[in-house]
Formats: sequence, structure tokens, C-alpha cells
Amino acid sequence: MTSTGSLLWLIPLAPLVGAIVNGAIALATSHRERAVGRGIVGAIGCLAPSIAFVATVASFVQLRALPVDARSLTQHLFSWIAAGRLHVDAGLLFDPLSCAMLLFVTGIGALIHFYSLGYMAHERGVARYFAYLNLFTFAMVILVLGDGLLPMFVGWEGVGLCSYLLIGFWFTDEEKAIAGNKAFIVNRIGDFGFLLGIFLIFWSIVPSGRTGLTYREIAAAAAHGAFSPGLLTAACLLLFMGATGKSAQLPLYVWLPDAMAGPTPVSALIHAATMVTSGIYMVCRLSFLFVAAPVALTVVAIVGAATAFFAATIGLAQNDIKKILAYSTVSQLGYMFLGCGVGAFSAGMFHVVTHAFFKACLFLGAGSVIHALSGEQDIRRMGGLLKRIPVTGYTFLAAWLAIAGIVPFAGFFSKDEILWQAFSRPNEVLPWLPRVLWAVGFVTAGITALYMTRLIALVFLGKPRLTKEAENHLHESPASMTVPLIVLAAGSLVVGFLGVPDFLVRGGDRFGAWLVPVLASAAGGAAETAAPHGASLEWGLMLASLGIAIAGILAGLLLYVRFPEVPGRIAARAGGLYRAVVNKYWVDEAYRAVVIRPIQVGARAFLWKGIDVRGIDFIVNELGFASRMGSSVVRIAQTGAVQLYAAVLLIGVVVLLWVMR
Amino acid sequence: MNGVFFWAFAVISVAGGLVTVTRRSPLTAALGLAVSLIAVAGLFAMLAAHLLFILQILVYAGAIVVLIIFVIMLINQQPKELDAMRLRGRRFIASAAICAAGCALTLRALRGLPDFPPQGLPPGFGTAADVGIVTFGAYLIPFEILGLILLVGILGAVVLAKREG
Amino acid sequence: MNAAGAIATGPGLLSWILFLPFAGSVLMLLIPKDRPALARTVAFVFALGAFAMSIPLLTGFHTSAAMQFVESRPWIPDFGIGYRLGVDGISLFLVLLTTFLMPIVILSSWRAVTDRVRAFHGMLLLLEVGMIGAFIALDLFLFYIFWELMLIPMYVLIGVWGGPRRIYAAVKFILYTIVGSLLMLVAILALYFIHHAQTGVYTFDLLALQSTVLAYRQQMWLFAAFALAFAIKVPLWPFHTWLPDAHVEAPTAGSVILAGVLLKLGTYGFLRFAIPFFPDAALRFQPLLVSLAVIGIIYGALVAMVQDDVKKLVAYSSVSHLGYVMLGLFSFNMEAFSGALYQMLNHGLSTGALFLLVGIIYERRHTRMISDFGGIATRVPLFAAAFILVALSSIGLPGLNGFIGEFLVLTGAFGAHRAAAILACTGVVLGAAYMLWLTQRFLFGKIRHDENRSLTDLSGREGLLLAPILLLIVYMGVQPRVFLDRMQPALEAALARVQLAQAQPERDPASPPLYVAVPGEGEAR
Amino acid sequence: MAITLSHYVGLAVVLFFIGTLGVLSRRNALIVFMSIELQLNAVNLVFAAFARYWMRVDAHVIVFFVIAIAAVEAAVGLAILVGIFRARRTVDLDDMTVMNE
Repeated sequence: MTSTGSLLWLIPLAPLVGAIVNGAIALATSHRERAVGRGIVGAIGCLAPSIAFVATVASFVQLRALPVDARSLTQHLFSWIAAGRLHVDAGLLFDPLSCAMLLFVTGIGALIHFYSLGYMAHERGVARYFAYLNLFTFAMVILVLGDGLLPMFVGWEGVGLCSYLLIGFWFTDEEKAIAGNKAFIVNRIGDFGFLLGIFLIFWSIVPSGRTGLTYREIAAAAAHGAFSPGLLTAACLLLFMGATGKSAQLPLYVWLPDAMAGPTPVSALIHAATMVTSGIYMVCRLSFLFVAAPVALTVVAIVGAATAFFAATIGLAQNDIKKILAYSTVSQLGYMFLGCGVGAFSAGMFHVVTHAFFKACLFLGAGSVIHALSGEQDIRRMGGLLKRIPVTGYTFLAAWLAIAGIVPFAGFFSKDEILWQAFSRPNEVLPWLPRVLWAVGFVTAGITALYMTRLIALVFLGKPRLTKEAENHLHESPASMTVPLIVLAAGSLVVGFLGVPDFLVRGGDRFGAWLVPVLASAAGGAAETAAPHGASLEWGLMLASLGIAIAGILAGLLLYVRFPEVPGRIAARAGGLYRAVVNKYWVDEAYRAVVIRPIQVGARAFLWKGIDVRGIDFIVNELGFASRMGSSVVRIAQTGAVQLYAAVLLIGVVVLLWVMR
Repeated sequence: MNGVFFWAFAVISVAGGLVTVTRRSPLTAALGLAVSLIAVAGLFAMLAAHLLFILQILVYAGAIVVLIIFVIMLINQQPKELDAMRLRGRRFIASAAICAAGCALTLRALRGLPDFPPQGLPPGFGTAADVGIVTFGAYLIPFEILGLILLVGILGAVVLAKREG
Repeated sequence: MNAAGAIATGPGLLSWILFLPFAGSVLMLLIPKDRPALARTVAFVFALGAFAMSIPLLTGFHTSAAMQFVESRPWIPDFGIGYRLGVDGISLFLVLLTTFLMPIVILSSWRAVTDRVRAFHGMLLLLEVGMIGAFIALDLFLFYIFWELMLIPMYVLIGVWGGPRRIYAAVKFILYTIVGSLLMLVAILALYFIHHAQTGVYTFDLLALQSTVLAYRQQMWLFAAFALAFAIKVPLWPFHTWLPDAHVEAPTAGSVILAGVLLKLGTYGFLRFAIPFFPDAALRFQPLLVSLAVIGIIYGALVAMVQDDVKKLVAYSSVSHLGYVMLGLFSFNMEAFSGALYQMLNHGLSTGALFLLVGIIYERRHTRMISDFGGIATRVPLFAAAFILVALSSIGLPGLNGFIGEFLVLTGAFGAHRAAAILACTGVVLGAAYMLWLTQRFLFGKIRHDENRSLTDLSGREGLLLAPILLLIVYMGVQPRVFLDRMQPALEAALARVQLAQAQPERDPASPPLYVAVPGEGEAR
Repeated sequence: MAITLSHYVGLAVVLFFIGTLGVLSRRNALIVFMSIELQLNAVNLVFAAFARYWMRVDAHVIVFFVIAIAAVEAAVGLAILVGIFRARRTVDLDDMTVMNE
């Protein structure tokens, strides 16, 4: 519980300063045709997250030196809001959970900043780009590092803003601007729930005095039984609604695929590695609330599993390289929620970390491919690239193995852990649920391997199907792009070893152990340490999931490399199902028809033209007409003869005098 | 003694007023007005309002009436026009009735006002010095505003008179 | 400067703030007709002077519920009418907002108004007198005079320098408002006579009238009259239809003042008079007013979404935003009260800035139709950046001012009436929808109209007038305590009256005094 | 018989209503104007009488003001009259009904 001598304040400050400086440069040079000071902008832009990363590592070292049950650094910055019983301070909390999150946020963040140097080299508005990116890092740090619900909400909205700005970075393209809007507004729908959740918690705590809604205060209140079970369930569900928006879960996932309109490094950083995982972070952060609300947790698990499966199926039939990765992200986020939902928060968090590595690597690789092909994103016009751009290709392959769940790469351990927990943890609300969840997750693992293999096959293997134009300019990316790729690929290969299951290596789950002090354990918390089913079952399930991953890969290789004409025939045979998948189950169209259009038409035709113009204004104008009629009667008396007025006045006086006589 | 003077001034002022109101010729009316004003000035003197007495003679009976007479000369209405504007029966009777009623009722309401106090007035009451002290004391700001109004009035009169069309 | 010190002799600070713009407007008469630049400069200097004079209000304000910088002189003592001025935490920032916006508004009309420049600025300054006066008057009669004084310049501003349908809009504006204010006058007089019947003293003094004991029925009627006058001004749904017309037709300066300050007088009236004077009635009317506020929030947002005219869109967004203020006021707890007052300031800044920005672009293109724009962000990046910042402030992005107000209001409302708060929360979503949709159609995409290719970005003057607002938008989001702390005591005092009524609905409705003068400050007779 | 306050006030009332009669019944604007002067004068008399009764000169100040205002009124009013006469060649009030159009 020390604050002196810590570098916590530097972690948000560095990117903030970077954002301000770059923003100022962007505004000052906004009228120049050519970008000015590209070097200095890039230097500042990359330095900011790097400093934050270094400060994080330093704080991490500091934190590790503390005894296990006292592992938290706090820093009070300033007093923010004080009104009535709400007293919110801007404070930072660095504990194992925020540390884990922050290490990869700043670390991978810094790598992606470097990558952007190369990727955005030919773009105008680099200063603006880095300003947004730094601002995003700042907001993400606040989200993770904030010591209460409100600082988290600030970061929460802040990352949403940056996401909006970066998706619409090329705002001259109307579609991209619209995609940005969609992201922000859909997120706001989630935030609607988040806000209501905050209110519920606030009014539950308030009877015991003023509060700042810090995690510590909420935990204390929860421990004192400030929340009734029903209320807690409601609060958790509302907060989870916020999480479904930010982390793109059913039914609010629709913005994420569209968000791929942004520059690819942005997709990697914001829409794969960091921002979209903040929903999981929130659930883990408030795990002490969720474990006391089993119904809410069950909902989390079901939504997670459903999303994982649903998005994976859509991913099977997409042709845009980034869209495939986007649906894959939605699907993987579903896994993480599945993990959290069954009460295995550390498993969820572990998947967040591993996913950050391999998905960032995949996205950056995709960016490198797109860069190499001068902007081509359709996988039907790629193929055979492994030899042409080998660094990109092999790093991509590494990440592919990781996400497909091949032992011993990162995704294997984290995904397997989630599946195992989903299977083994009893659910007190729906006893039959664990089996179903496991089955869905298991099938999804196979589909994941399949669609990722399809991607690999169509992009890197087989015969080139490039356009002439792309063929001519084909080139490997510069070092600023390939170095981050290599680092991330290496990470994808080895990060999994942080969380080797305990039954394989005693004390192997170092990640889980690290998080133990901050994560609450669910009712069946014993599963965290000793599995009731015994090691043999765990072995079996592990092999099964490895098996389905391999099966998926083999199927993919067979279908898309060996017999490339087969998928078309399957699609033709499947007919309606295939069309549904290709068209993403028409979810966007349904939203448009059921929600957006009725609101717009109703607002215009009924509220505005109907009530305002024909209703209220009609009454007002008629009143005006009536008074004009009335005045024309009175007007007859207005002769303009002053003397008559005087006479009338006098008569009035006389009458008064008579009355008062 | 007082009684005699009062009734004399009263009759003169009322007569002057009636002349003003009833005559066809504006000039005659103006002369009636002057007579009435001078009679009221006399009443002012009886009320120990020495300054007012002088002002009434100088400003009212002097300046204002002279101004009115100037304008009468300037406009110089012909007898035919004046005839058109002379008193007409119905209108006059109606007005007179209203006024008489008002007058009677007001007088009725005023019955029984007290007498003047028997003891004498303080020395110097109503002299220029006496009024001046009050004017430039408690009423200084209204007085200044009055000056402003006078200025505006003069300017306005000049502007109106100069506008030759 | 000690608040209590300077008052005994001479005109106090508040009188200076009040009469400086008045002097400016008189001075407009003396400026030669052919020197418009001089008129602008003089008006600007006087407005700036008033702002400079109002800074000591902030620095000399000590945080308590007391009325400060009090001035009190008899005016028409026979009727108990006094020239009584003072500020407390409620009015302090509204006065500052007024004096802050005024120089900006004058600067914004530098090029836009070329016709009858002297009269224009004279009216603006007169309007400022009316607004400041209404905020600082501690005498109901004086308040009413200032309240009506505001109408005339605004009427003239819309009617003379407005758009094509200006006469309709001006008449609509004045009729709506007059109807309400006449009822208020009746209520003021009724209060005056009731007070006399009880104490034998005729007075319009706010501090004295507050202790009038009102029977329940009396409270109801008086509250209804006051509430109607203020509700029209706010404007509360369904009395809002004058607002879009007035905004659309008014010149930029008029729109900014209208949105920035004038509307606040309605909510200020609730907070200063209607609620603390008639707490039992306020409680009784609470469900009705909360419902109207929530309808206003959602309705305003929905209708704003489908507007084609930027100004109309912003006008409807005002209906929505002021719905939050009303919701906060009628939630009767400190969080919501603070939020409501804060939201008043926010709305003044962000909506004022939006109108300024619309005015800036209107000067260049002479159209306000959204469809006439699109893609202009590439041509006017600074303008676009300012616009986006203001839009974000308007939709309550955390870190900017809008969030603080919105969050506090909703928090408080959630504690008071959950269903209303949940419905109002949808306004957060809808707000983002219409504002971002506007931004996208307005700024983003490709340039479709050739006229837009030659647009010029913000000039130095325009940058200068926007910069203070933008800085304040950020500052108020990061350091709200500077404002909130000074508001709290006065709000608590106002709230205490309602809470007493809430706690003991059966009690004798006589309430303890609400406002107390700073000790040691007698009436300067 | 002693002359009392009521005598003066009564006389003033009579004078006032004579003035009022002129204002109401005459069509010649000049005479209406003079009648107004008569009314003012009557009021002045009341002031002076009460000043005597209360033995305070404040009312004298008021009378002084009234006289001054009367002078202004005469100047401006007559100027307006002259102006109207120039424009319409008449001072007949019954013809002056521009406001009724």
C-alpha cells in the first residue's frame, strides 16, 4: 500500500503528453499538403507508450517484491468529483490484475506503435494518427489502472472515443465514418447498462455514507452485505451489458467487424488485443460481485459460449482477411467470457493475454499482407504468399498454430484451461449447463482451427491468384513492421508456458497464482486448486481438444489446399444455411429494419411532423388566430380620437368616485 | 381680509378659466388663461409661496402664455376655420355633464378638510432661499434630471421646428 | 477582496457588473452611425469589462450558503420594493457564464452583422443587463423587471437581424414567454399580499418572502403559476415549440445567448423560487414534472435525430439537455441538484459553442442544411476538431464537462425515481446517435458540393473566440470541484426545504428561512 | 369666515374640471393645449395649499418642477402643433386620426 516512489503516475502521463504534443502538431500542420515532421511525430508517438511500458515493468518489479497479500500500489492523483454523497478521486491502483493487463497493453501497444511507423509511412495525417493512438493508450491505461468504477468508465468511454476516431481515420470514405459511428453508438448501448449498473451499486452503498465507488469500497460494502441478491444480480447483468458492448458479445457484437475499416495496426491494437478485452477485465475486476450473483455468471457463460460459436461460424465464410480475423476475435472473446462465466476468472484473463499476442500478430501479419499487396484485402485474390513474403508468412503461421490450439503454443494452454473449467465447474443454477458449455466450446475450437486454416491456405499456400497490379508491387514489409511481428510471434509461441496446468507441472500455473490475491473464487472455488474429477479426466479432455484442433486443421488443409473445388460444392449443397452464414445471419439488416428505421421514421413522421408541427404548433397558432379575431373586435373602440379616450377615462374616474362615495 | 382676497382671486381665476375654455378665438382664450394664471399667482402669494408667486408670473403668465400667443400668430387661423371648431351643443353638454359630475363628486369627497393651523409660519417660509435649500438638498437628483429633460425638450423643440419637409 | 467589505459605501461590485453593460448600451446611441467598427469595439470592451468585473465574484466568494456581495437600497419603500442584489452558489456561475459568453458573442458577430450595428450591440448589452439582473436580483419585483427586460432585446434581435421567418419566430417567442410571465406576475403579487396579510409588512424582499407561511392550496396555485412561466422558458416539453423556430431564425449571437443563458433562467427560476418557496407543491408536482422532463429528453433526442437543419437539430438537442436539468431538479437529492446546476453551465457552453460553430460556417456558405455539407473536414480541419470536441462534450464524454452533469443528474435521478432514470439513460444513447450522425454527415465523407472546396478554416478571430470555451469544456470535465464545491452549500440550503417537506408532509408548511445575508451586513439605508 | 384648506382645494378642483371641460369639448388643439395648462395650474394650487397646511416647502419644489415641465411641454407641444399644422394645414383634433388607419 505504498504510493511514494512509485512510477504509476508516469504510465498514463507519458501517452497523454504524447497525445497532446502530437495533437498540437496535427492541428498546426493540418493545412499542409505534405505531412511535416514525420520523424519527430513518430518518435514522440513511439516514445510515449515505450515510457509507459518501462514504467509498468518497473512497477511490476516493485509489486513482485511485496508480500503476496499486500501486492498493490496505489496513487492518489487529485480529487475529481464531489457532489452530495458522491466523492470520486482520481486514483490509480496497481495490483496483480491491472499489472497483468497493463504489461501487455503497454508492451504490445508499444510494438504496434513501432509497426505503425512503417505501415503508415505513406499516409497523410501521421501526426493525427499517433495522437489518436497515444490517446488510446492513455485511455486504456486509465481504464485498467483506475481504482474505481468511475475512472474505469472514463477510460471505458475514452477508448471508445479513440476507437471511433481511428475507425473513421480515413474519414473521407463515408463508409468508414459510418463504421466509426456504429462502433460508438453500439458501445453506448452497452454503456447504458454500465451506467445503470453503477447507479445501482452507488445507491446500495450510499446508505452507509459517502462513497467514491472505488473497488475497495464496493468490496467492503459487499462484504457487509450491502447488496441484496436480486439487486446484485441486476447490477452484475447491467455491468455485463456494458461488457457485451465493449467486448463485442451477442447481441452487440455487430460493430466489431465493421470496425475493420480502420488502419490495420488499429485493428490489431484496439479491436483485437486490448480494448475489446476490457469487458473481460471489468468482469474479473468485479469478480467479487459476480461470484455472489450466480445467475449473472451463468448468463455471462451462456452469452460467451453462444458468441464464440456464432461468430466462429460466420468466420468460416468470410472473404475479407480482416473480417475473418474480426469474427475470430469476437469468437475468442466469447471464450474468455465463457471462462469468466464459469467462475474461472484467471483462465479468462489468461486467454486475454495469450490472445493479445497471437491475435495482434495475426492482425499485424494481415496488415503486412495488405501492405505488400497495395491494399488488397480479399483472400480470393491472394495465395502462395508464404514464399514471397516469408517473414510475414512464418510469423503468421506461428500465430495460427497458437490460435488453433496446438500444443504447446499459447492458445492451447489458455483455451484448454477454459474448456476444462467449463466442464468441471458445477453450475448451481442450471446443473446440466457445464456439459453443454464444454461441448459448444469444444466444437468451436474445431471450427476455429478450420477457418484459420482456410485463411492460411488461401493466403499463404496454394497458387497465387494476385491481380497484376498487386503482383508488381509485391514486397516484404520494412523492418519496423517485421520486427514487431517476430516479437509477437515469439510471444505467441511461448506465453502459454506461463499457465501450464498444475496437473502437468506442479506450480506451472504461474499466471493463475499471480492473480489469486485479486480474483474472487466462485462457490465451487476448490476447482481452482484441486480438480474434483481427477487428473485422468483432465488429461482426456486435453487430448480431446488437441484432437479436434488437429482435425480442424487437417480438414482445412484438405478442403482448401488439396481439394479446393470441394468447398464450393458444399456451399451449393448447404444452400440456405450457407447464405445465412455468408450474410452474417442478416443481423445488421434485422437491426436496421427493426430498430433504426422505425425510430427514424417515427421520430420524423410522428413526433416532429405529427406532434410538434400539427399538434402543439397548431394549437399555438390557432390561439394566435383567435386572439387576432378578438383584437379586431376591440379595435373598433380605438378611434384615435384622443378626447374620446380622455372622456372615457374621466367617466371611469367619476364612476369610481361614485362607488367610493 | 383674507376672505375677500381669496374670493376675489377665486372668481377671477374661474372666470379666466371659463373664458379660456369657451371662446372661439384662441387669442381671447389665451388672454383668459393669462388672467386665470395671474389670479392663481395671487393665491400663491396668500399661501406664503413667495417663490412660486414670482415663478408663476414670470414663467407661466409670462413665458408660456407669450409662447402660446406667438404660435397663435404663427398659425393665424381664419375666422371660417375657427367657426368650424367652435363649441358644439351636444358635445359640450355631454362634456360639461361629465365634468360637473366629477367636480361635484370630488368636492363631496373633499368635505371637511381641516383649517390651516392657527400659529404663524416660520420666518422665510416659501422664499427662494427656503425652497432652494430643499431643492438642492433632498431633491438634487430629480432637479438634475429635470435639467436634462429641459435640455432634451429644447433640443426636441428645435428639431421639430426646423424640420421643413 | 472581502465580500462584505466594499458594500457599505457606494455601488457594490454587482451594481458595477450590472450597469457597465447598461452604460455600454447607452453609449451605443452616441456613436456615429458610420463608425460600425467603433460600435463593435466599444461593445466588446464593455462586455469584457463586465467579465473582468465578475472575476472578483469568483475569487472573493467564500463557500457558504449565504448570499454574498449583497447590496440593498430602498427603491420604492412605500411598496416594499428594494434594489437588492446578491449572489450565492446557485447564481454565481450563471452570472459568470453570462459575462463570459457576452464578449465571445460580440466577437462572433464581428463580420456577421453589418446592418444597424449600433442598435444590435446596444440590444445585446441590454440583454446582458436583463440576464445578469435576473440572476442577482434578491427582490421579486426587481427580478420581474429584469425578467421582462430580457424579452425585448431578444425579440428585437430575432425580429430585426433574424432569418426569413423572423417575424413569426419573434412573435411566437414573445407570446409564449409573456403568457408565462404574466401568470408569474400574478403569483408574485399574490405572494406579496399573502405576506402582508401575515406580517403586516409589504415587501418584495426574497429573504423576507421565503418565510411566508403558505397553506397547501395556496402553494399549489402559486407553484403552478411560477412553474408554467419557468417551464416555458426552459423549455419543458410540450412548451418547447417556440425554441426551434427562435433558434433557427435568430442571428448567431441571438442563438448563442438564447441557448447559453436565456434558457437557464427557466431552470434557475425553478431552483431559486419555485422549489424552495413552495416545497410541498414541488413534491406534489414532482411526478408530473419528472415525466415531462423524461419525455423531453427522449423526444428532443429523437426529433433532433431527423432534422435537416443543423440549427434545428441543436435546438431540439437543447430540449433534450434541459430535460436532464429538469430531471435533476425534481429528483430532490444533492447529487441530482449539483448535476442539474452543472448541466446548466455545460449546456450553456457546449450548445453555445455549437451555435457559434454553425454561425461560423453559415457566414461562409449561407446555408445550414446538413445535406449541403459533407466532407468539409479536409478543408477546415481546425473547425472540424473544434466541432468534434464540442459534440463530444454535448454527448457527455467522460473527461469533458458534459459527463459530470449528466452523470450526477442520472445518479441522483436513479435514487429518486428509478424508472424515470432508466428511461432518461436512453437519452445517453440517442444523444450519441444524433450528434455523431450529424458530425458524420456534416464533416466526413467526400466533398459533394463544389462550393465547399473553397471553404476557409477558422480565422484568428474565430479561433480566439472559440478557444476559451473549448478550454473551459476540458477544464470543467477534469476539475469539476472548482465549481461543485462552491455550489454545494447553497444547493443544500434549497434542498433542505424540500427535504423537510418530504420528511414531514403533515407539518405546518412554514419553513425555516432559506437565505441568510452575510453576518454584519445591514441594509445600507 | 376663515379661509381653510378646503377652500383652496375646492377652488383647485373647480379649476381642474374647467380645464378638463376644455380638453374634452374643444376641437381647436391650441385651446385644448391651454386647457391642459389650466389643469396643471389647478394641481399646483393644491400643492401650494398643502405646503401651507403642513408647513413644509417640499411641495413648493414639486410645483417648481411642474412649472418647469410645463415650460418644456409648451415648447415641445407647440412645436409639434406647428409641425402638424404645416403638414396638414389644420389644428382640428377631429381631423387628427392617423392612428386609426
